[in-house]
Amino acid sequence: WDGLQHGLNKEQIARYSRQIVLHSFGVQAQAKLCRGSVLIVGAGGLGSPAALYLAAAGVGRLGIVDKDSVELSNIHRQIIHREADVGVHKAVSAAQSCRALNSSIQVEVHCEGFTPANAVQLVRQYDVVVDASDNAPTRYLISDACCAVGRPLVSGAAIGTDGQLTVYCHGADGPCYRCLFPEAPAAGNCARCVDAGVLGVVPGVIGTLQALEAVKLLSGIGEPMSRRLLVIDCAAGRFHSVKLRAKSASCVSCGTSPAITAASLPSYDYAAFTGQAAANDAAPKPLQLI
Amino acid sequence: WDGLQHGLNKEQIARYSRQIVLHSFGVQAQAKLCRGSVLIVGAGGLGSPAALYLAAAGVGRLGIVDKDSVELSNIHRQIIHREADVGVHKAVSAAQSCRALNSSIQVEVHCEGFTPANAVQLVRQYDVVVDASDNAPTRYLISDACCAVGRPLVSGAAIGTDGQLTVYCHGADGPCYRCLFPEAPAAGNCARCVDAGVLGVVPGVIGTLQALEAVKLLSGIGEPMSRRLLVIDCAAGRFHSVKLRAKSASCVSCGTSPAITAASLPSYDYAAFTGQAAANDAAPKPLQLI
Amino acid sequence: MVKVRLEFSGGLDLLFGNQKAVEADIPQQSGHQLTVAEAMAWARDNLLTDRPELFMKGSSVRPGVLVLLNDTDWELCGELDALVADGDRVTFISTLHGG
Amino acid sequence: MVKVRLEFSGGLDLLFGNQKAVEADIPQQSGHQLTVAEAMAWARDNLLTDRPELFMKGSSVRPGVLVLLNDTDWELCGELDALVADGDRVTFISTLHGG
Ligand SMILES: [Zn+2]
Ligand SMILES: [Zn+2]
Repeated sequence: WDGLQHGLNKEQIARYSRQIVLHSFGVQAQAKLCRGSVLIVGAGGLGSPAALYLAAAGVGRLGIVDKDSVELSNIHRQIIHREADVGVHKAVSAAQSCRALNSSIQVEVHCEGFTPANAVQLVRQYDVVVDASDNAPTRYLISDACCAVGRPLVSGAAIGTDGQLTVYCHGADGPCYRCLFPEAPAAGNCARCVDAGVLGVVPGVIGTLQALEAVKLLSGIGEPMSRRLLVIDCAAGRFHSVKLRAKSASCVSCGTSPAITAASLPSYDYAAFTGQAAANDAAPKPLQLI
Repeated sequence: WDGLQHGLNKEQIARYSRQIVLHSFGVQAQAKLCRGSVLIVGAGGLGSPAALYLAAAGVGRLGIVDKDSVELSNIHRQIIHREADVGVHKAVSAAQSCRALNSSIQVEVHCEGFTPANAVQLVRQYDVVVDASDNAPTRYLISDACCAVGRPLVSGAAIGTDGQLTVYCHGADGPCYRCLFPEAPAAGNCARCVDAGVLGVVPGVIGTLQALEAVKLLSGIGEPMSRRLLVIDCAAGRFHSVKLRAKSASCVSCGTSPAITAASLPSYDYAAFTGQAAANDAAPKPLQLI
Repeated sequence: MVKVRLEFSGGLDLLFGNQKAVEADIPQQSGHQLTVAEAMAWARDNLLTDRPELFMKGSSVRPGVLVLLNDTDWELCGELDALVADGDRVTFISTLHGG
Repeated sequence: MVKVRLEFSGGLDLLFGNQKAVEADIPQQSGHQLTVAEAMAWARDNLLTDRPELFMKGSSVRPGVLVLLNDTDWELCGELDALVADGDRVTFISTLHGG
């Protein structure tokens, strides 16, 4: 009965039937998802919907990276975790939710966080990378590792009521993060959700769109957001897509003679380059309201 | 310590601290969410993220309406349900996930579905209504009930790789569904997800945006999508917002002398008007792939 | 000839050979400006590849289709009689019911 | 005077009195067309309400800010020397890191 050589079993056909009957998607695209793998860096506000929708869609192997534990103040936006998971490692909690949604896929947890020491080796194991991190040094690190190993990168970010989405390191001319921002912003210019706040549903929108882009990249269906930046203003209800530069031949990461390679990346000093350590949303100061 | 008279307790302040520190949102907007209520009609592809994000955001009381049970073929897009919930009533399963996320809110289940007999009485109990249904007769019914009782309606829809979002029945000039579409489309023009298929993440994007609109309506923050229709093409990665007409004085539902009122609505024949019964995604024909 | 961009969304693209947008040169009667009604009829007669009843009903659009002129609901521009000039966009969006 | 729409996104609006867009009339030197560099300096001198170092560094934009001319990355239009005409939009977007 597998005359189309898609390699899906009967349970998979039943489970994904609503995507398979879709003419513009179909069984071959679903089979690519089921054979594909995605690394999600960060199991927070962006990673929550990204991981859930990729698990539900049937991506064969998901890797989830984090290093923090769930806190109550995360849950207003990090819907992959439940109250009962407070104190549990985020990657473990997220993996558990993905498996409960879809036991037929493989979910791998990486609890040590994403570091210069493990970045290249982690990225190498997956087809597509989702940047669901929350700080500038990690964003440069993820982009560099994707350049070094040659993986497309779905990048999302959110703060306040603003969100941004793009795909880096894709195709012949897609830029990387450093092509756009060769010089890191000063540490004082980098607002974090823990300080500036974020409306919970904003990373929800962006993270879900990150899952969409990963599905498009894996399945080969649709036009990925390469060389385009989607900018959303959730308060105004404005969605705006702008055209980005091509990759730069002189980029230290993805140019014709890159200084940052798989070999040199582990010794690159991201804290010095960005002037800040990889931060996280853990251990907030208690909020004082008079 | 409640000098700002927001009425939030210490646990709420800790839980929602990332929204409260956000200048453009703050403690008063959070307090409005915590005092507010939303009715979600449909615990499927749209209702899944809508319910999760509204529960996480701290909406004080959520009502979830459905009449079907979870099937395996739902889960590729209906991420509020888990494999273990197959066979469980969708409203019950969804409520369970919302409570696991946030035990401090009230979640009410309405298992009989949304019908002309119960529509007015259900809508009356909530501040905002989310149309997360999947068929034309139910969409007219929800809009009529919101007109009759005077509630803003967040309407979302998705099929294939297309999605649409708008807010009906809002403010002085916001139109209702009938203002835009006074005559129902022929039954043959209404594709359903079960037949035409849907990429799972597409209702994910729209449902998350429905939660955003409900948050904006309840909190009074931002500009709701009234008199605007957001059209998304997920394959192309296009987001487009268009300008809609004002409400019509001659509308049978929201006009100056409406024919459809709280009293007359229960006897209105929606099946005859739309030429179809309220369908659902249950009991699909087994998908045959040669 | 009037240069008009015709756009089809919400499944209507399936009726137009899977095209989501067509740059059209639509002939106009001399001395008259092109109307949305004429642009619509031209699209039906020249571009439609499938089942015209899913696009029009009589001389207007079928129920459940929203018509926009330059991203604005045609109800705000004069509906069938709205005038279409060079560079304008006419969009047809089928309302969706799925979820 | 050149009529330009200046847009601020990703938190930069906070530096411009919470305005996300300003319709500006920017004076130009006679015989010269306005450049993005001049529009940016004008915005800093006339609109900025707070901490100029969060907007510019030297005579260009600070690291981490993307500049667009009519929705296109300025790198594709000539960066600081790109010419700005009546009706153009210049957008400044701060890259976000949160999640
Ligand atoms: Zn590069
Ligand atoms: Zn009406």
